Order: sequence, then structure tokens, then C-alpha cells
Amino acid sequence: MNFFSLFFPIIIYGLLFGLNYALISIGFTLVFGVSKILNLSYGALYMTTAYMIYFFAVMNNLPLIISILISIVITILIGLAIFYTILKFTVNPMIFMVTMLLFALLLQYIYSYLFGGQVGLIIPSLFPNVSIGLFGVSINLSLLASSLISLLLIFLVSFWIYKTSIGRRIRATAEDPEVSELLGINTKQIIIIVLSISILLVSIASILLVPTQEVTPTMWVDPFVIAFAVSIIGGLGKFEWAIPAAFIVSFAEVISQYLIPYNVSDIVAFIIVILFIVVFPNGLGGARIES
Amino acid sequence: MNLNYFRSRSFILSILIIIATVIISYAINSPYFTLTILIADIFIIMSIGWDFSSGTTNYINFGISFFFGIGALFTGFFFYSFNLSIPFLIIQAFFFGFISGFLITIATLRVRGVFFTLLSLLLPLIGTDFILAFWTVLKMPTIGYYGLPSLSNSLQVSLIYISLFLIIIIILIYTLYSTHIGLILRGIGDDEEAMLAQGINTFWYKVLIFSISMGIVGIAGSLYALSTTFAGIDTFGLEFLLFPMVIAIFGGKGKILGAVPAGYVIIILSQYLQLYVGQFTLILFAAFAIILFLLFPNGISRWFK
Amino acid sequence: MNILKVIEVSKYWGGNRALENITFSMNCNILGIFGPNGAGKTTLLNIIAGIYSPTKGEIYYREKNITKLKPWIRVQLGISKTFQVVRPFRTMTVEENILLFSKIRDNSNVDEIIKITGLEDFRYRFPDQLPFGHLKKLEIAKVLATNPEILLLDEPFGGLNNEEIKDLLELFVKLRKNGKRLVIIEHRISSLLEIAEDVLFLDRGKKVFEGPVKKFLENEDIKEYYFGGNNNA
Amino acid sequence: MSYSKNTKIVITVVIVVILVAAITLGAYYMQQSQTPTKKYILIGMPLPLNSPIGVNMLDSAQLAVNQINGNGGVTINGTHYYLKIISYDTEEADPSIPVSNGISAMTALITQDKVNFLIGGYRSDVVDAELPIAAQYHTIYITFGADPEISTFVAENYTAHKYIFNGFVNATNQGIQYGALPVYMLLAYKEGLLKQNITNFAILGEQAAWTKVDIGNGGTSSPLYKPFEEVGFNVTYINYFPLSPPGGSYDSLFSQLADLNTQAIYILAAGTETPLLVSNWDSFNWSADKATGGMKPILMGADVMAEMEGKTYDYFNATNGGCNGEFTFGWGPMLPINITNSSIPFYNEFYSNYSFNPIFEDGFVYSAIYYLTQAIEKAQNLSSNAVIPYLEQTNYSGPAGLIKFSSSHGLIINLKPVPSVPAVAMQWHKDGKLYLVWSSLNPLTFTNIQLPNGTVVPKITVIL
Repeated sequence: MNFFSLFFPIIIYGLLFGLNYALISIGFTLVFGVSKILNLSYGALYMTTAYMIYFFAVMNNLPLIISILISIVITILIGLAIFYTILKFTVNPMIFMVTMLLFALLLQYIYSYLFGGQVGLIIPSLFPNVSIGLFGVSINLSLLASSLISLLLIFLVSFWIYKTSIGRRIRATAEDPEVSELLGINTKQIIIIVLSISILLVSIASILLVPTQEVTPTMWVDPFVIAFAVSIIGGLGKFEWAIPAAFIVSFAEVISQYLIPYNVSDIVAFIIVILFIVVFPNGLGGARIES
Repeated sequence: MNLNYFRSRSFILSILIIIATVIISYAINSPYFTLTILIADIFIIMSIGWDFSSGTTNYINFGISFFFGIGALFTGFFFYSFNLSIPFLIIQAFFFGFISGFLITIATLRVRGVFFTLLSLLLPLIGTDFILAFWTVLKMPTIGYYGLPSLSNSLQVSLIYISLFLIIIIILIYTLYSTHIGLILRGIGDDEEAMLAQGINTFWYKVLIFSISMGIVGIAGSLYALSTTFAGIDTFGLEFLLFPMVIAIFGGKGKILGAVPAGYVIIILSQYLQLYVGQFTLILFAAFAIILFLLFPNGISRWFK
Repeated sequence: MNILKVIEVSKYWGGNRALENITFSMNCNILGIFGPNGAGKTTLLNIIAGIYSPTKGEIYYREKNITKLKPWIRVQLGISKTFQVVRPFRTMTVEENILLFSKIRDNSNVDEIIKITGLEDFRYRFPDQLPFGHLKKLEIAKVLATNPEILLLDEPFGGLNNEEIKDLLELFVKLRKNGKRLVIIEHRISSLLEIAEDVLFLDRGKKVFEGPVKKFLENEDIKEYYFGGNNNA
Repeated sequence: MSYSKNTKIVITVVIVVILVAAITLGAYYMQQSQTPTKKYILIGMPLPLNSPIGVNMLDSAQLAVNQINGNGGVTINGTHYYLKIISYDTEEADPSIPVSNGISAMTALITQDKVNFLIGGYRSDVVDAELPIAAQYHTIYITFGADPEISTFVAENYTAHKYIFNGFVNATNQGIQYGALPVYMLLAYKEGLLKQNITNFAILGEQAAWTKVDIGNGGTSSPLYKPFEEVGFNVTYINYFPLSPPGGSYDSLFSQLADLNTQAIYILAAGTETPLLVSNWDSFNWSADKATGGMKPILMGADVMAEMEGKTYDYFNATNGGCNGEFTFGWGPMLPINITNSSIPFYNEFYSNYSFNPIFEDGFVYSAIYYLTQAIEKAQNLSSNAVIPYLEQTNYSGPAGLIKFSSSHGLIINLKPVPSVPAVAMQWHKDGKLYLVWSSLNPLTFTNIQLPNGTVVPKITVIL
């Protein structure tokens, strides 16, 4: 296995998977950056969109576009419903986090009960599940499309945050909620808007990435670990730090896949996270997280 | 060393309940009931371990199924490599639970509470991948060790051993609670900031109690492996986080011994529901846990102070 | 040798100047720090105790620079502070509140502390069952448990009636006799004048006066400030 | 938002009442269905019912039970007994599900439902945890784990563990049969009978006990490496495939194999992860790596999910048609082939009842019901101790082949003169159907092989 012949695959797959990891993680980092809420049911919403598309497009064979739109709306409603039910009863961060995780587990058990256990279901894709050859490397069209869309979404979200009036209010809330409240910003409303956008982003990630994978009741774990790892490495500060962090994880995984005989690619994300915590506890984004 | 802990109502009541369940299981003489009580005891040990650290210090530890897995897998590893006898297997489980708890809390407790929780949730998810990657190096026959020695070939005798372990652990925690360290732990749960400002560096105390807690959870893992004669990646499953945490909260967060009655109620309900409604039990359980956390964040059992 | 030296300490909170290069040294037993609300008294105390770090300036305790030390290390050296708003441990009895801090600087005698602070008959009660005056005494008892050399007391008389204030003054005199040194912040000057040896007067973050009580009473602008205008002594 | 004290108490009481009512109702219902007028022999079946594998095994057992009950059931000392299956979902197909589920299932079946015999088990670690329980309660347990440990468990302590029988081919003698297919396929290609030439071979296995016997620690040290090398293959890559690969796609793994100019990939997987692997194999652009003139490698091997074409689960659309061209390998009449004269009737009956083809274990489960009933009839007694001697003398020619037990209750497999339990290979064609391609009954002939360009080669015989 000479290294030169692997040069292109590592670069291309590193970039491809990196952008897809960024797509999965932006929503998570955005919500925490603004509201310090750790959306532990984030992975479950990713799974919900997939099951909704399966229910509408495959079981009731509605046209794909319509099922996608319905699924996005349903996922946002479920996401906000979870958020509101918890908020109605408690503001204690511990109970908040535990209950969000419980909702993720509840959704897992419900889907496992309704759609049958560990059998991988397939949902239709917007893009053909075919690969083209480029620089001697096979690139799957739908993965390529999703990484380009991810790039587009990153620009859209940064434009929205940094160039629009609502963006300023979001940054103010993230900076200091109390002060922004005094300046007349309705921080509660801002948090709802940011939460809805983050659920929309995770739904889009699910729509683009799940068709090349399988829909199972435990599929929420992998995107959740990625979003977690990338956000911690990014420092949970400004959301755009999640992008370099995503590339660090994807390149490390691909390189370890090629060079290390054992299947270590799964643990790579975690090892990097621990390294970042010990070496630069504030992560790339510099959000002061020193206790 | 004030001894009024040992005279407190909750201590006596818990010991009586544990002994009662053993006697009832003799009376009913249905192996399924005995197995249920045995599983309940293991989960109670875990929720005591969880509550002792997360309950008192409010640092939520989502990673206990990782340490449960460590206890179970090291039991398997030491049995396969060194053929240790059962007492040593359990002692090593406490030891490795303690060490891994120590190392991980040192690395993560420096960061803010919310990150401690965040990272602790990653542990079990990564523990599974770690085993899947290095199972051949760890000389595992399959993705886990099977054919482990069982505590005893009769279920009833195994239940007695495990109940004894549960009582020993309760006594261990109560002795610790009645020492100066116990006072500091309660202080951390009460107002850690005031302690830091007025002279006590709480960091090492937190590391100590998390290590002890994870040692206790390690013991539960080892007992689980020795009762099912198998130690594999299933011990990292989220069920081994969900059940102990709900038992601890249902029993009253921070009131360690609330877990004893709560544990028996919850495990008996779920094991028997499992017979009739099968998989639906988990949905019922998750829904029950959500209602519990939202309506009664500090648990329901009033009689345990 | 001055027990405590503060050299050119300033503290800026994002634009607002809480303290402006304060320098003073303490070599008496009881130092009173006076000044209107918002003068920076509590900020100065917290900087000495290590809760806040100064924007610039240094603090010496027994000629040792302690500016960078964490609060709990300063307590181990002998500087302990009470909270302005009492923060007892509600899940513990009075005795346990004191016991908690009794092992930091060689075990202090809990019974003696309880006797000195007059909390005998509340020993096994919980803080919620204590009258406010006794909560203030518990705050002091907790600090005494760390066996400190210097006690930093933040408005110990706040919210007390005259009867309770008299009790505390007797307690402070007893502590001085036992060799403790006290730094007391108060904006009700009259009660402290009887026992304070030296005075530090702050106004809007700046040092206005430093010196013995006698000179403080004769000082013109202090008199004008306090006794000329509204006499709220 | 705090609720007053008494509303909290009321809510708890309501929750507890509902739960208790649910249990008592359930218990009453269970009690009702158990004391019917007829006399029943209860067969407990702990199975992974949350996956098509378990559902298939239950269906084949039910088929045998219905047939036996159809012609009168079993008469013991003059009284008529009918067979009745009580199944229990251990969810064991998913490796992350706790083993304690299997143990609870066994204990419940034996002590709550009072079953007379046990048939079932799939995942090797769950089965190994269940064996001591069956032995402890002296109940016969015919299991279908592929792990050789099952017969060592019996051999170690025969008097205590004699209740355990392994009704399926264990991993070691599976290995012998697995080697057969690629060797004969190589001969077919070497003779130029099939266009594509294969010498570079990659072997990917899931992580389980039965694959560890073949793949070991991976790389040149693994047990399968030397035999394939000796026969003339060049094993380019041999390792376990990751469950969650980088970027959630196997493309990076396949680009590694393409770079090694791999011409055939041999999978060993019984779990539920292969559909993703196979659809990635199909969507991957194998000719991208010009340097090695990349050609799409043949995909073959023991892939349990690839054997299912049916109502509850259809592999073809689970891989978006990706499995076209994949050879899958197994036992038992997964397609109509007369291994014994009862194979084709079993296949037809199974297909007409459940409208999908049986998988590799179904022939064995179906036979198990039959030879267990024969043993009961010979013993004229329902106690396991009485039935065991007769069960040991089983010599049953079932749809999957001739079933005989060794002294340690493992399945005796003999290859000469004719394989007692022949292996079978099938290929997925473009039309979404599974076609029989090869069987170890006559290993030198291949039938209806579809080449990558779509043409079907009806019959080829390799001349040695």
C-alpha cells in the first residue's frame, strides 16, 4: 500500500466527509452558542426526518419532494414540542439535559416498535446513488451533492448570522443574554428561531446523507457523536469553528482507516476530543470553558 | 465519625427491605422472580454508585454504563488470561472502575460542569467502538467473553451473594458519609462556590468520590458478568444508563438509599411487563422516566430523608 | 513588619472603575473600612480574599506576594472571609457547618468556637431554624473554624438590631484578645468606632483617608461629609 | 411551575394503578390461554423476533408443528398431545442488546410457561449464556448457534450438560465447506469458462465468534489466508469491516481494495449491516482507479441478509438493486434443490405459506421439530431425561440434509461420498430474483451464472 497511491483518496474523502460532518454539526453548535442548550435529542431529530420520509415516501409512496417537506415540518414541530414540554416544567439544566436524552431514547423505542427492529430500511434519495471517477478516486454523486449543499448552507448561515439584523440580535444574545434583554431583544424568541433553524439544518443533513445509509432505530448515535465531537473540538463558541473541527475529524478518520490495520476509525473522533480537552481546553473557538 | 447515620431510619429500612426481598424470593420460589430481584440488586448498586457522586455534586455523569462495561469486560479479561477466582475478579473490577473513574474525572472535571456531562455521554458510545476495534488484541472469543464462572450454580445462592454485596456497599458508603469526607461531599452538593471561597479545594474531593462511585459501578458490572456468564459490548448499552439513573432519581436525588425501594419497584415492573408486552415495556419505561423527571425532579419517596 | 500590604490595586469592570490604585498597610488588630455604598469596599475585600483578581497592583501578606493565589490557599495561609449575604450550608446542622472547615489549618476546637460565638443552644439545629442574628454569628463561626490569623468581615452588622450589634462587638473584642486581627467593612460607622484602631475611608473607588481613629474623627472633610450634611451615624 | 403536593401524589397513584392493572390483565390473559381443553407439548423458542432471521426460524418451526398437529399430533401412553410453540423475543440480532434479555427469556419460558422442550437461539454469546440455564432445569435445548463451544460445553460435563444439542453446522466444519465454493469458481474461471479472471481476493468479516475462527487477527496470520494462497489465490486484504465507517460510507474501504486491484470480495456476515456494504459495492466506481484498470470485483460469501427474498424483508430493494451479481452461500433448501427428497416439498410448502424463501437455518429448525417428536414418540415420555437417549440416536433425513449427532451432541458432517449437509450457493440476478448457482452435491457444475454484462451462462462443468 504505497502512500502516493492513497494521496488522492485521502484528500478527496477527507474533504467530502468533512463537509458532511460540518453539515451535521452546525445546528448543534449554533443552538449551544446562542442559548447554552445542549440539544441531546439532536440525533433523534436526524432519525425522525429519516423515518418520516420512509413513512410518507416509501410506505405511502407520496412523491419524494412532498414527503421531504412534510418530514421537515414534522421534525421541527417534534423538536419544538420536546423543547417546550421540558421548558414548561423545569429550567434546571441537569433535568433539561436528562429529559432531552430520554426523549431521544423514547423516539428510538417507538420507531423500533412501529417500524420493526434492527432491519435497515432504505429511503429514496434526491440524487442518484451512483459514483463518478475523479483523480482515480470514486466519488458518490449524492455524497458530493450533499457536501456542496453543505458548503452553500455554511455560507447562508454565516451570512444570516453576520450580515442581517436578526443575526446581530442572535450574536448579542449569544454574547450576553441579560444585557441583550435590557436592550429590548426578546431573547426567548431569538432562541426559538435559532432552535428551529438548527432543527431545519439537521433535517436537511438527514435528507441528504441517510439515503446512502440505512434507517435503523439506533442510527441517531453516530450523527450525535460526530456533532458532539466536532462541537467540542470547535470549542462550542462561534458556530463557524465547527467547520475546521469537522475537517480535523474526517481527515483523521480516513487516514486512520488506511494506515492502521484495526478498525480504529470509530474511536478517532473520541481520541481527538480528549486530546483537545487536555491540550486546549477552550477548543478552537476560544469559548472560555475553564471551570 | 458520627454514628447517627447508622441509626437513621432510611439505613435500617433499606437493609430490612433487601433482606425481605431475599426471604420473599425463597417463599415464592419462582426462579423468574429470583432472577428479577438479582437484576434489581445489580441496578440498585449502580444507582447508588451514580447517586453517590452525581446526586451529591450535581455533576451529571451520563457515562456510568462505560464503567459498568469496564467492570464486566475486565472480569472477562482477567478470567480468560489469568483464571482469577471470583473474589479477585470482583476486587479487580472495583480497582479498575476506580482507576478509570480517576483518570477520566481528572481529564474532564477541569472543564465546566456542562462539558463533564457532555464528555461522559461519549464514553459508552466510544467504549463499544473501542472493543470492536481491539477485540482480537484483547483475546476475546467473540465481541465479549463468554463461559465466565457464575457466582454459584443455584440462582438463589447467587442472589444471597449479591444482596450481601449490596449491603456491604451501603455500609461502605455510610461509613464514608459519617467521616469528614462525607461532610465535604454534602457541602459540594449544597454550595460548592462558598466552599471554594472559604477554604476547601473541592477538586480532589470530587475526583475521589467519582472514582469511588465508578469503582462501585465496576463491581455491579462484574456481578452482572458473573451472573450472566458473559461480558460483552452489550454492557455499554444505554439501558445500563437509563435504568440506574431513573431508579436514583425516583428514589430521591442525593438521598442515596432511596434507590433501594425504587430499584425493586422499577425492575419488578419492567421484568414482568416484559413478559406480557415485550418491547413495548421500553416505551412505557422511557415515557414514565420523562414524566418522573419533569414532575418530580427530586424523586417521590418522601419517607427517605 | 506589616501583616497585610495592598500596593496600587485597581479593579476595572469593563469600563466601570470599581477601585483606583489603592495603597494601604495594616499593622493594627482591628481595621475598619468605611465609605458610602458602591465605594468599592466589598470589591477590595474580595481581592484580598482572592475571589476577584485585581486589574493591576499587588497584595502582600507577611511580606509574601499572594496576588496570584487561589482563595483556598489564602485560607490555608490564614486569611478567611465571611460573605456579605450569609451563605450557610442548609443541609447541615450548625455544628456540621463549623466542623466542615475545622480541618483546614490544624484542627480547631469546635466546642470553643460555638461557645465564643454564643451558638450553644442552636448546635444541632439547621440554619433555616436560626434567627437572623445567629446566622451572622454562624458565618463568623465558620470562618473561625479555619483558625485564621486575619478575619475579613463584610458588613457583619447588616440587618441586625442594636442588641445583636452589641453582642457582635463583644465578640470582636474577645477575638482581638485571642490574638485575631479583624478587617471590618461597615457603612454604619458609629458602632465600629468604639473598637476600630485604624480606619480606611473609600469613596467612589479612591482612598480618601487612612490613619488612626482619633485622626479620622478630627479630619475636616470627613466630618463635613458625615456630620455636616446628613447625620446618619 | 411547581405542582401542589397533593396533585403530585394523585399523579403517582394514577401511574402506579395503570401499571398494576396492565400486569394483572396481562397475567389473566396469559393464564386463560394456557389451560385449554386439549393436551399440549409446549416448545419454548427464544428467538431474535425483532429481525427477519428470527421470524424465519419461527415460521419454519410453526410449519412443522402445523403438519404434525395436522396428522394427529403425538400419542404418548394412549393420550393425544398436540405441539404448541411459545416464542419469546430476545432481540439478540442486535449485538448491543443485553445478554440478560436471553437469560430472562429462558428463565421465563422454563419457569413461568413451564415449557417441555426448548428450540432456538441464534447469536453465539447469547446462546452460550442460555446453555447453563437449560442444563440447570434439565430441559432439552436444541440450539442453532454456529459456535463450536456448544459441543465442548456438552463434552466437558456430559451428565450435567447432556440436555444441549446443536442442530446446526458449527463454524469449524462450516470453514471446510466455505473454502469449496471459491476454489471451484476459480477453476471455472481458470479454464476460461467465465470471462472474468479472479486471483486477487479480499476477505471481509463481521466481528463475531464464528468469523473469528476464519479471520483471527486479520492479515497474513489469519487461518483462511494460507489455504487460499495454497490454492492459487492472492489474498490482498483480510480483516473485519467497521460497523460505522468514516463518513458513514464504505467508499474509503473500497478505494483501498481497488488500489490493491482486488478481483473478488468474500464476505462473512450474519448480522444486519451488509445491505449498506453491498449497495456501496454497487454504487462504487471501480474503474476510477485507472492505474490498476479497475474492474468491479465479484462479491460472494456467507451473507445471511442476502438470502432473503420475501414478504417481511427483501434484500434486493434493501440494497436498491445493488446486490445484482452477488453470490450468497448457505445451507438448507433456500431454493428448490433436492438435497433429500423432502427438500423441495418443504420449500414449496414454506413458499406457499409465507410467500418468501426459507433462509439457511430454516431447514434445520424444521427438521429439529420432526426428530424431537420422533424421539418423544420412541421414549413415550415427556421428561427430557427419558427423551435424550432417543434424541442421540437421531438419524433424520430432513430438507437440509441428514441429521446425525456426535457424542458431544454436535452435528456430524461428512463430505464423502456425498456431503451429508450440502452447502448451496445462489446469485442475485438483474430481475431481482435469487437463482441457484452451485451446490456441493456436484461441486464441478455451475448453473445460470449471470455475468456482469447481463448474459446468463446456463450451465458450466469444470473438468479437473
